Amino acid sequence: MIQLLYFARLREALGSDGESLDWQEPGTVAALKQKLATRGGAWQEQFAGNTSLRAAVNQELVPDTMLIKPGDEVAFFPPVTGG
Amino acid sequence: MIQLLYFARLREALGSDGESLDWQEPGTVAALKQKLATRGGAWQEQFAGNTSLRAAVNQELVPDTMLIKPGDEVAFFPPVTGG
Amino acid sequence: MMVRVQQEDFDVGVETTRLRLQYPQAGAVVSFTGQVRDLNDGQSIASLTLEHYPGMTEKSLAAIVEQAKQRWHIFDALVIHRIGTLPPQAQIVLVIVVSAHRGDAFAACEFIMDYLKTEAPFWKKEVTPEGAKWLDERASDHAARERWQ
Amino acid sequence: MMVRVQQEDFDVGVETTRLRLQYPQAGAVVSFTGQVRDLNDGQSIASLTLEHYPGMTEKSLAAIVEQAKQRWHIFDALVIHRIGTLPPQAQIVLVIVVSAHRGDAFAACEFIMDYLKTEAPFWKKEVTPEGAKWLDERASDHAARERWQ
Repeated sequence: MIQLLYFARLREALGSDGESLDWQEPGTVAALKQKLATRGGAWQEQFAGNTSLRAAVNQELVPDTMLIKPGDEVAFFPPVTGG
Repeated sequence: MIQLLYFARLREALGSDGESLDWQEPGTVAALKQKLATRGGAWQEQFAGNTSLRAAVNQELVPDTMLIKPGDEVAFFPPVTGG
Repeated sequence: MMVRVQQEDFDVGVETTRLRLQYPQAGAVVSFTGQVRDLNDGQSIASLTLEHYPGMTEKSLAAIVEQAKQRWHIFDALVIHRIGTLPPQAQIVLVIVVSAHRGDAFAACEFIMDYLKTEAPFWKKEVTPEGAKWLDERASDHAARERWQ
Repeated sequence: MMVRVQQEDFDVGVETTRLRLQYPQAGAVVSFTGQVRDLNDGQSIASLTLEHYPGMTEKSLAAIVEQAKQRWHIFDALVIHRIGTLPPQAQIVLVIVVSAHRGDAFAACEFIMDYLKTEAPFWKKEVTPEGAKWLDERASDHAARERWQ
């Protein structure tokens, strides 16, 4: 299993702030995005078409080539706008 | 007449914080320094030998070539060290 | 070093005094305070809501402060960032840096703000007369950050 | 714009709040606070006495702030400089700059401090265990000022 978190504009577009997902083998962030995009609708739109999406694994920003292992916390969010 | 003011290290060296001085005709800051140096002792030391001395005429920093006119306020002081 | 993410307001004077009094050899304290503007891109702002990623926010702010400490001679730094819904002219963020000499404090404080703006996981949503909208990232913030590299 | 030369202490929080609340379109407030260090060039400081040139001080500070306003987009600036005898860790000087965006506020605040250090007629005398001595100007302050030219 992995823990997924969605923030801000993405959270609102998906209507979800996160979920637990079955994840048995290490796989890349890109692979996870593809998997989520197959849900269609907003999921397809956000995870296939949205090039500005950021990913963090275990609370560190990572590129799409990063491997996700079972037990990881994976967050997706738009570019940050704090300060 | 002109009004002379001395500050900080210079004030202590001269033992004076200022004076009124007879000054009938326009003359340069350099000329005034020469005149004060002729008093000898600390005056000679401060106004002839001290190259770091700063001058202000009517509260504006000026070079030694600046003309002083009767009625002016002329201040001499060491480099500033505030802040 | 301290990082706080909180809903409550903060007092710039209290925080500045508390920080500098810990360092008798400090000569310079530089602070940045961010304020909610009443206008943004020409639209009036009724309120601003700040969302964040608990846990990652604190880690990323601590990492930014740590980088600043490695680049400049500073004694300490404090970052406070507010979350939740804030009215115009509310304080949003405070960064304070204490150092022996002012050049280091100015540079480190600006560095921390430039990195915070582009790395710390906060998101702003504005409420305007035309409804609510999430803010987009600003090219100028990325340009500000690039300068340090 | 305001310039104050005074013996009394000041409150960074009160001054920051008062200044920013006058400008609802300001997003950035940068402040510099100077503190009397307990050590200078390796010698412990019992107290620091600040002398100034009344009249010229206020004029030169006002001129420095005016230059900053011409170079950057800032809404306002405040300068408070204390005079008289101050113990270690006392506040000496406060500069606050308010602007729409942070880059202008950081630059203008640092510019004002660099010019204040080299142009405003203040002189510091330190009391140390070996007696009292007037401070010399610092080459680093002149170098800091040269950067802006």
